[in-house]
Amino acid sequence: MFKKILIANRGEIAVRVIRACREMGIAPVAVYSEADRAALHIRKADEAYAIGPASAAESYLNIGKIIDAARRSGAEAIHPGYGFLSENPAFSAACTEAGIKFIGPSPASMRMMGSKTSARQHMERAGVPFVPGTSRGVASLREAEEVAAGIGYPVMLKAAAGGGGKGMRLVDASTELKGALDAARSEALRAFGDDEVYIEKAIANPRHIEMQILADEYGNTLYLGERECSIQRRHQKVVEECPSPIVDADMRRRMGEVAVRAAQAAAYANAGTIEFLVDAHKNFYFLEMNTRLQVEHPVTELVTGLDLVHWQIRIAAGEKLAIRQDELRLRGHAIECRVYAEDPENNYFPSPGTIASLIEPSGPGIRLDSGIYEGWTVPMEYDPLLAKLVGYGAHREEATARLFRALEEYFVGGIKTNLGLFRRILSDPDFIAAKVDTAFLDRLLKSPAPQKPGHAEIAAVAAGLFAVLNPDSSMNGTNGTRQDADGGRSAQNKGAAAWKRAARLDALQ
Amino acid sequence: MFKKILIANRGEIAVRVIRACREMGIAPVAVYSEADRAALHIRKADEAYAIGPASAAESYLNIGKIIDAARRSGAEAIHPGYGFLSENPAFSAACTEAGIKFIGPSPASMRMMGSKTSARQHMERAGVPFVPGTSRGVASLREAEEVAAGIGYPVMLKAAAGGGGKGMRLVDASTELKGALDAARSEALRAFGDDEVYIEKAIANPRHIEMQILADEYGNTLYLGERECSIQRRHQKVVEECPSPIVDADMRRRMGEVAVRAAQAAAYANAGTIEFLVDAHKNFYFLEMNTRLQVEHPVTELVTGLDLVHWQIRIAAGEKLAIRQDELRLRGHAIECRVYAEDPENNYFPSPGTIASLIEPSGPGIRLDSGIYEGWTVPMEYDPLLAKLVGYGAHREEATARLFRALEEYFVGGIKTNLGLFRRILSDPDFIAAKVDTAFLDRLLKSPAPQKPGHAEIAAVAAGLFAVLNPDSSMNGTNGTRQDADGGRSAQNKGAAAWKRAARLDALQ
Amino acid sequence: MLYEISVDGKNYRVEIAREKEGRWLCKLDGKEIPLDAVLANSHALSLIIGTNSYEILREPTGTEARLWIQNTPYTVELRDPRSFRGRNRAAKDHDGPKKLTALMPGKVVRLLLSPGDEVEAGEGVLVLEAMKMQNEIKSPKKGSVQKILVAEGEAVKAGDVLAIVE
Amino acid sequence: MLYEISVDGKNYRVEIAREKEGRWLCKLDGKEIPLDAVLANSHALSLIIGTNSYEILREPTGTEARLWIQNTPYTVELRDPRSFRGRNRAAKDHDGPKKLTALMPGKVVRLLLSPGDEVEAGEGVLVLEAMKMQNEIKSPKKGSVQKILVAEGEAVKAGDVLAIVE
Repeated sequence: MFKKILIANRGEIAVRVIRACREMGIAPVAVYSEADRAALHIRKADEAYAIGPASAAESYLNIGKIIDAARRSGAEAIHPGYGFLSENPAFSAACTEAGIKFIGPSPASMRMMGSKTSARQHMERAGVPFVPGTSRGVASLREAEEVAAGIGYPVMLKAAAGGGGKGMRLVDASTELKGALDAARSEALRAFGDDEVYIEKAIANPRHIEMQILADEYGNTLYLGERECSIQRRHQKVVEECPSPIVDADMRRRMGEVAVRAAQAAAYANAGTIEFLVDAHKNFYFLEMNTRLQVEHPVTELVTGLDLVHWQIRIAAGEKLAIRQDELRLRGHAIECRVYAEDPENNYFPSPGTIASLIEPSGPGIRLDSGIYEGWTVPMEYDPLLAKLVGYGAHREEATARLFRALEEYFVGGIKTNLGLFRRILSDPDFIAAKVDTAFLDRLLKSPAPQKPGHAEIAAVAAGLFAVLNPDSSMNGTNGTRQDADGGRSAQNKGAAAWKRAARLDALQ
Repeated sequence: MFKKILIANRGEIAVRVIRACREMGIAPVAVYSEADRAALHIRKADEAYAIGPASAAESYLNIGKIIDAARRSGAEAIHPGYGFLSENPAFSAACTEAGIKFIGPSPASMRMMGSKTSARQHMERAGVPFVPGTSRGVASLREAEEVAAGIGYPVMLKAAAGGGGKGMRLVDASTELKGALDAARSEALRAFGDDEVYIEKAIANPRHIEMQILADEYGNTLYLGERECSIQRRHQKVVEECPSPIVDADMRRRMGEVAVRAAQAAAYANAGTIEFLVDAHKNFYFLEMNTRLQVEHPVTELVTGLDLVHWQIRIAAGEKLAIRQDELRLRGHAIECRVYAEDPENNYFPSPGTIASLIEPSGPGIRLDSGIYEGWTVPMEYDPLLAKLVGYGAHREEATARLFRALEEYFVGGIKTNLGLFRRILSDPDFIAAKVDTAFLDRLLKSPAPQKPGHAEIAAVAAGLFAVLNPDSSMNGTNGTRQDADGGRSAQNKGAAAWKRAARLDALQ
Repeated sequence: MLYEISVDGKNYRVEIAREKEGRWLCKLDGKEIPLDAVLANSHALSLIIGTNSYEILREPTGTEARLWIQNTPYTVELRDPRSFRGRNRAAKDHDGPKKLTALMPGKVVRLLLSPGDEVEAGEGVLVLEAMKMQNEIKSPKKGSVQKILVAEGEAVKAGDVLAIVE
Repeated sequence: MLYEISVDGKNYRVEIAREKEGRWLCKLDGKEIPLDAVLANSHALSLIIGTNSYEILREPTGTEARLWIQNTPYTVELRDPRSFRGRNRAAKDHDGPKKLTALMPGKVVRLLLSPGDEVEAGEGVLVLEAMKMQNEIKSPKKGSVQKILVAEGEAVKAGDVLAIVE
């Protein structure tokens, strides 16, 4: 087993991996950019290496600096977390070249799954189902008409070189096809210099369900059950659960076997995830493979009882999987909320700043993977994910109840978060009935939570009592903050001064 | 289901039950003594009733006041927690009389199990194994010699009316029997006015293993697996785990079936625990039944996946058990530490006071059931249990590793706790090898944790940096505390002033 | 002690007097409220009104505080009752020109409206990119765009005024 | 800035000067220590010495502070270096009579020694009951019992002197 591992990441996932290292008796090494000097992952690590300025391109994405830190520290392996360099085959290759074990799949597996067309070719050969349609561009309008008639409307036109919605058109009926094809082609040409457009069946309000796999370096591959990830904002998951409310044992086995075939076709080792689109008839179609640990891995850990990060490290150290597929048992239900520093009522606008007060939930069935602390200033340079709150229970109802209870206990003061949105999601009848798809969140009303009658009066009285009982306390809950000035601080102090002044003036009466 | 429940308790267990109420959509009602006005369970409840002075006899043990609060609040049921009135049949009866459902067994079951002799008679009839010996006093030395020879030395002489170690003698050989019998008799006569002495087989360094049962009000009784509770100080458990490292499936079934027979013989309903002594040959003997929820119930919850408090409430509301014995699966391993405000290096002297700073652990496999918060003053009037930290993992090694990692993260500043003792226990080779019995803790060396070379120098530098970076902050980490003065506060402020003065003088240089 | 306190823009007069140890006599707009208050720590107040228990959490934000009761925020301002400046200023806030400021450093990627355009409350005026996300900066009121102070592609600092709506 | 700092009774001279933003030049007994320090909040200091990372937690306790490094406590006292009073007083503490005080209210249940008895360091002098537990009050030093100031059955308050050992 490794004696020292460098974690090439930050935030909650760096803390998560550091915890796994501690549990396995491995010394964890942190890296940090200038914006992260006060971050929690540094406090928790044995060693910490500065790797450059705030900009990720010059720090967390800089392969040379990270390899250099690993060499200097003597780390035998690197855990990439998710995001940043985790799916970069050049990084994985650079690790190998430097004689450092990359905790993840080989560069070849990564490359195969990283390219859309290469992945589709390999996956089709392995018998993995795709959304019906053409796998390369249609040559003419007549060919397009034939294909669309064959798979049935509505269909989706997509640019072969595409991405980001450019060159995409939804076509509801044959009469619309010509215009849409012309428009998609010209948009694709302008955007990518290539007017190749292919056709896929359009899936309305699909569910997004993914299958976790775990493979050792000896060809043994397990599927660990699915995750339902349909609740998204801006194509980013915010609530995930395991198991999916619509997947039964038979469907799980079929999806799992497809996922194992896909992984084996890519000679895949370590943890990975096959994402599927699922239509209203529970047909599932390969979407892509994520060749890394997922943000939402905790829900699978709670339901399978396995620690995926421990297993990632063990597999990288050359261990064989100690469990067989038929020994694996799913038990209970887990739901995760991704807590972001953002304002859901203002189009999810990011909300960095100082966490002036923090109350974290705990108790039965609650797991919190957090990367923050009271007094810390959330930097504006990175993804605003603060923490992941997970509720576990014997069944979906109990998991939801425990998670909701924990959301009521959770308080992050000083910055905006999406905690209130989660409380709304979890009490929404559609969520409770498990009627979720990728359009759920857009349907959820955006109106603020209703205030209770009489509570404004209580707030007035409470404000007076705060002033009387604690007139000298700063409005800012923490005494110490980072050395560098931050935008909100002086304003806060002004506010505090105003409160104190008013309280003192009154005391003179 | 009930709409409102009163929790007749305080501290972490009141918070635990309030959380269960929230999860079930039940309004929780708190009660509090004058010493507990600022306690966490009040902040978390919907309603709170003052029930008198700090002395438990005048508040938490006062049946009339609690029934009165329940009546005024309109609560339909009372959860007693553990301790206080939880095993008091008069309280259970008073609830029934007031038309309020007591969440626990009937007064009759409680009484039957509350008396040593009555319990033994009923249990013997139900075929429950006891430590070999006589169940009533020996008439003569000759009878004593025959009995002792029959069961084999060493034997224990015990006063029939006894308790608290009085009238007890350990006899290693027949030559010592006469002197010991005379001494035990005269001590029993002096202590209890009754010289009846009986003989039991002496069990050297026994293990303390208990079986959780759950019974509905229709006679359905389940056993939910055992807990190993052998690590004790002053006959009080401090570390508990599930399953026991020495219990295999067959032994678990046999112990479980005995526990179910015992519960059914007492017509027992709701959650209960049968305690056993286990000797070196894994023979187990009935010790007593606890007719309430145990402090250590979380380890059973983590391994069975069931929420015992939810089930207590459901059973009291008339629900039937929804699971059968053969559907129940134990998975993984859980270990609990009872975090006390006490000083293990000073004979476990209680250490009440203000919690000046608090860092609570979380992350994978960690459950924290806590009743404290930063800024709260632990009152000196009650049991100094602050919180329960539980580690869960796929197996004992993983549970231990996660728990140890969490213990390293846990920090309670301002008062003494036994957190350091737990870090020592969990890294002790005997604990790791699961060689624990009730004498384990006494064997564990009491020397303080060794300091690392060079760390005193780091502390010196850090002290200077604290003074430079934060000269104006109070030594006390929280700005607000309760209005009433407490002993430690002025001393703390003096300390803060001294630091500030020194820092300022230096700044003038 | 007497306070004038606004909660989400509505004004209250709160009078608080020490009754006896740990007990406070409290009047809201002249009406007595029977309560028992304990400051748990600098962020949290435990309030028992009658027998109802409330946990009130305080969050500092700019020149006001936000108080949270049962997961619902209330914006609270404490004013010196001997001056009406505060109240007048607050009243004025709803009329007159409104500045749209950048809440964090970023880059202006698109202007959606031009000076003189009419604008609805909540309608986007321009798009700012920050933390790798594009965000519409919306008008807080119905009116017209008076000024746009930035150009597409321009980098802005936190606090910079981007546009004025009147 | 110059500090005289005692850690578990041992004295150090610590010199700290601001080097540049966020960086401090630090000397321990004249020897330079290359470090990078950030105050995370009032209780926690993040220290990187070379490339080793330390989290230092501060706990206020009486007139000193306890600093925790990797779960091990260090008792730290900051002194004014221009006065030797502090140091002399500390040195004196180890000699002379020692008072045994009650750490919390309780009841004296048993006297284990009488005035004039010899006593070992760590030996119990009397038994106090508090929080329903009996606790031996032990002598902090080897010597003899000079005075017992309480009687069996007597109730005591926190801070009361129970006995003196010299």
